[in-house]
Amino acid sequence: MTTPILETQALTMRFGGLVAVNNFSMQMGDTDLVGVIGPNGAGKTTIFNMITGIYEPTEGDVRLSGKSLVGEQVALITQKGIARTFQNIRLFKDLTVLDNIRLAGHSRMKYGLIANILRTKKFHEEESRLKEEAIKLLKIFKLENKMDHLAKNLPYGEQRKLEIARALATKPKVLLLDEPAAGMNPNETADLTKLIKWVRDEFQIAILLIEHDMRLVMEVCERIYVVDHGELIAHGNPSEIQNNPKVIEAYLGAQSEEGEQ
Amino acid sequence: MSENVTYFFYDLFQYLVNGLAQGSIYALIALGYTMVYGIIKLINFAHGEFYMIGAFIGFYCLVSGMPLWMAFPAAMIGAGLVAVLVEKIVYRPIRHAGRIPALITALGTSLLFQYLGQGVIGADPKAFPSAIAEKTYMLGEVIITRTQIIIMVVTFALMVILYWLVNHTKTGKAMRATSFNMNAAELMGINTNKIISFTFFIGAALAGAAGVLVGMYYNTAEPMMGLIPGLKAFIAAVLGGIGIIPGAVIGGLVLGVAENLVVGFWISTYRDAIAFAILILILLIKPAGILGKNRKEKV
Amino acid sequence: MDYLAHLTLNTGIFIILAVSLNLINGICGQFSLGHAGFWAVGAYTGAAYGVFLAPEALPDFINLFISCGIGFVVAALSGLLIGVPCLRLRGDYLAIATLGFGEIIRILIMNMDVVGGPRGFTNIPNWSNLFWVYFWVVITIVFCANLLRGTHGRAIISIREDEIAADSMGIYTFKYKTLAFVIGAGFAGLAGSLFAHAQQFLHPNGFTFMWSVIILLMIILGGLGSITGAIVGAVILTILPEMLRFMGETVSQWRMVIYSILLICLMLWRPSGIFGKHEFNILKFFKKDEEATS
Amino acid sequence: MFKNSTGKLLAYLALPFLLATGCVKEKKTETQTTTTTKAAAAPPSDEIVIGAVFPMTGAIATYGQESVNGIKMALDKINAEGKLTKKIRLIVEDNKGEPVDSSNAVRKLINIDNVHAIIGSVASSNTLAGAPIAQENQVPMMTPASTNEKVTETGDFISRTCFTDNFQGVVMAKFAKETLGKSKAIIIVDNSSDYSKGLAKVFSEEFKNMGGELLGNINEYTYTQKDTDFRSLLQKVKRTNPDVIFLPGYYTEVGLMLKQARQLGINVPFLGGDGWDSPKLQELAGPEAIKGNYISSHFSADDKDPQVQKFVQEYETNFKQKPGAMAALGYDGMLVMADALSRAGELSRENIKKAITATANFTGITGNITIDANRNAKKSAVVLETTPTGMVFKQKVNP
Repeated sequence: MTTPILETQALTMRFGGLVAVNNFSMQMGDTDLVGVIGPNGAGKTTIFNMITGIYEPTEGDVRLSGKSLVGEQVALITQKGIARTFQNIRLFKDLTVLDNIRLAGHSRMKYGLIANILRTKKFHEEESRLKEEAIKLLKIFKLENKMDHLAKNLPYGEQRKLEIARALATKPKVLLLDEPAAGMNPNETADLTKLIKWVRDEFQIAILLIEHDMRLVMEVCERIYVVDHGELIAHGNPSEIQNNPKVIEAYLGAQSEEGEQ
Repeated sequence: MSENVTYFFYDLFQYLVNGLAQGSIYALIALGYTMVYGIIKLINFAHGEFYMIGAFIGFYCLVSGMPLWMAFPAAMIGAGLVAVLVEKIVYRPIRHAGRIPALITALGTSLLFQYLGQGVIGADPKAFPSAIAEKTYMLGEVIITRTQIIIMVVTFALMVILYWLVNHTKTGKAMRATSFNMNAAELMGINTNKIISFTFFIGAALAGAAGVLVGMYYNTAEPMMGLIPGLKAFIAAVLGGIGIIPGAVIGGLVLGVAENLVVGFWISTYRDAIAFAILILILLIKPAGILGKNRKEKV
Repeated sequence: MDYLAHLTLNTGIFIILAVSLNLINGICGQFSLGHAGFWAVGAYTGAAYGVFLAPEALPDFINLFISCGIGFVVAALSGLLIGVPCLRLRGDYLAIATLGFGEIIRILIMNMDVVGGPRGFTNIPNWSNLFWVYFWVVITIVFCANLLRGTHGRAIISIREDEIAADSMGIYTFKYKTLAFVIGAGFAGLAGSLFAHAQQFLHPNGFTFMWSVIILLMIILGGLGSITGAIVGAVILTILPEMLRFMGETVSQWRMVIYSILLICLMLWRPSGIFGKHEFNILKFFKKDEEATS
Repeated sequence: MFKNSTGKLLAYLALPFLLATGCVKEKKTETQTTTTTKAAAAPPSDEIVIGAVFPMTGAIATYGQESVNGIKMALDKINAEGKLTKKIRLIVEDNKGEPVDSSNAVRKLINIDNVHAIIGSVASSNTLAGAPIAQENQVPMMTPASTNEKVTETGDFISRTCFTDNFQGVVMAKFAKETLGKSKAIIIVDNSSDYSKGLAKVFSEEFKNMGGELLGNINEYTYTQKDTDFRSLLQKVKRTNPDVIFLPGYYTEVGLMLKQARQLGINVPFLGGDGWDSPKLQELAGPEAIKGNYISSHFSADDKDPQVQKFVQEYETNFKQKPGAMAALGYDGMLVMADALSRAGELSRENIKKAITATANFTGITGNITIDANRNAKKSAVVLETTPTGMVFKQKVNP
């Protein structure tokens, strides 16, 4: 196996006495589509926050193509190639759809503050390049006609698409999706399933997905990690996971033991 | 050599006595800040003015011949009622709008009381009638005046009552519940609006008490008197751990003593600057204050 | 300089102060209550250059230029010195910390006898005139307007919108918060030295926390986050008190009461101020035009 | 370098402003060619307009209100006597005790009301803010109460009818050394007031010249305006056990400090300047603490001189409280101004200025006033003793 694009080793997070995540290890290839599932409070979002640098792990390591990310600033981790969406959509509500996308491209802009003020030739070149890229991306997501709308005025489904588009605008190597299907009705979820697969193929990037919607996970993910009370309890492809006793027990509670008595 | 050493200790005790007296007053005002912040996360800029209003109610009661034991509660209740009114009319409608609009409204209310006071009562300092005969007691070389003792005793008594009220009564339990989680408290059937006005009432009553005590201690009152002590009391509340009731007391006493030591052993010109420096240091090093725990912001 | 010209000049100085505070509070969303502190730093350093260092040979407007430059740089540095520690704080804590620093600056100046301390700083050369004040007013406005329509400006705005999301989009939010704070402080310093050379006399009590609140009121009245709002707010709240002066003694006595009522009513009924977040259509008309060309 | 978009924006925004400043600039440059000072529009000829700039609100509001009471009483007397051909119209502007408002008020009085002359203000820092503007517009400005040296150094149009800190400081230093026979003095300074610092400096130099010993340096024992707790400061002072304490502050803080000092067992006499002189002092300090202290001031309410007693009665009937020094100074200031107006002949500002400077031994209730070459008043001061019932006349000291 070549060096994985994203890898965590014995990742652990303690808040005071509470162990939120204990010894979580996983690997992802360049274009893998992997899911992380588990009951509420299992520590999934904490894992996400450790990978993206919002929390610094108490122990263990996070590596992007072999290089450790622990202790780096969130912004630098994003620039290195890990983009994310949020469970409760965090768009720049009062800014236009176009500005939301343009902001994601900020770190790659090549003109300084003075050029920004004096609006030099370099400024205009860079701005028009950024704008074209943004419009191209919006076309792909069929949002280009809503370019000047404020983000908060978009319908829920389109806001979710915009958030994914914005994450992609940072040109990531790995895209982290935090419960993208939350609050979606069945056919919206169906569109989302197609969209996620299509994004992985179109942009040739790895996608790590946290999700509760089993149909989406089983349909989309090639490999799945199952986490319960901060511990990794199972790992494998969708069919293995579906009939793994530990997974069922974690999800359905102690029913299977009663069954045995 | 020994003579300087004894002088040093006498001075030190004298500064401690002065510091504890001044600190008690800061603590009484700081309690109001901490309780209000604990409940609705609002830095009540106008709290210093409730202290001023309490002082003037006490002043006018004493001038009209009312004895101290009547003027004192009158000032507390009066300041408390003003606070309830302010909360109902000004703070309640703005509460949902977030912390900055609430802070700005509090700022506006504070200015309103200061300049209204100056317009109505007049800017010149009023001489507070000395309600009780002043007597000084000697502890070796250290001098303690009767007012200082009264301040410390009354402050201690009020804190004991407050501690009992918050921890051993039904309303106290409701107050603590509301400060932990307002929505959950509402679900449990607690009328949070009533609790919030009650908290404002208690906070302002304590500040009113501080106002009368200051009137007796420094025998002066003027409409702008609330500004600096108000800020200092806020520093004390943050020093002790904003939102934590015993923290306000500790913060107040520590700040009072620190100020007097600075004046005593160093030059007094930088006394206020040092108080602000303490505030900024706490905010940076241990924002939760002496008693508080640092809480990570949840994403 | 007669009364009306002086009033117009003062209005210009307060426009610079309001626009620069708007950059910090309105656009970057970092709530500062210490703006008068930077105004004081700029005023006193500019005046100190004017009184002690300025070579007679240089014509007035060059000396004024240098004085404004010094005022800008020193205030910007103090903005950096104060900003870096304070900008880790949030919302109301940041407000109180900046208030604390504003007071510390005033107390330090009060104790500096070389600049007159409590007696005030007298006979500062009278270099400011209407032309130069409004020259800097235009520069400040154009600076902020252009800044906002570029990537660095958008980065500053994103902090106000959602700091965590901005971080996750690869924007160094701390760097841009400090940048906005330093630029805001710098322009306040510039306004300070213009003020010093117009007023010819400075006193520490002229830069109290009250003046930070008044500048804050200007941008709230105009609309937090709108440059045009800051300009309109500054014009109204500089001319209004002088008009009150004509309404006889008693009315001007109640000036501050009127201000505080205005502040409360604004917050209760019109928190977004006159212009809310958007700009006067001159800029919008201009923006549409620009979209079409590039 | 500017793409068309910026050029357009610049034009859009710059145009209105440059136009506005453009026209004003013409007016400015032509005036700039004359000397930097230029006369404002000439005052009206049909009546005499006098501007008054005093702190009617703010920290030292009582001083402002007292001064204006004195001025208005003097005005009634002048108009009643009818010595002047025309009526005097007084315009009072409140500077709120703030330097910035003082300069705005002076500018407004000159350009809008184009007054003949200005009286005011009280605190030296406020007068210093307004004086350059009066000087620049060549409008005579007379302060009845600012004692700081620098005030009249601003220019030839600025004058005063009270003694200066130098004189007051010397009076008290002499009094402490010779009359009271004290030798170990300490000075407590209000470091947020130039009046206090000015007096402290003069007192310390004079006291040392006369062989007295000054304990600690000048700004070692300081406090700021609005302070209320001085116990720790006084404890430090007590430790140096001086035999006299010079406290040149305003009555608001002095009253509290006297009381707290007596409580701490400091029974040494305190000396002060005219900043103590207010009926409020007795109330704040309380009867025991007030005894046995001395101040220099302009005027003593119980001075036996019939003119003074008439003023005191008249003031008490009008304002229901005994007049302090500020009332007396306002009263005398207005009378000196009226006297100058009657001597000025044709009422141009230049003549009024000359007439003021030519004032010689004018007998006012605060003593006999002569304005010297650099427009300070050579006046006698009175030394008063503070007692529970008020200020008692101790001794008169001539310049």
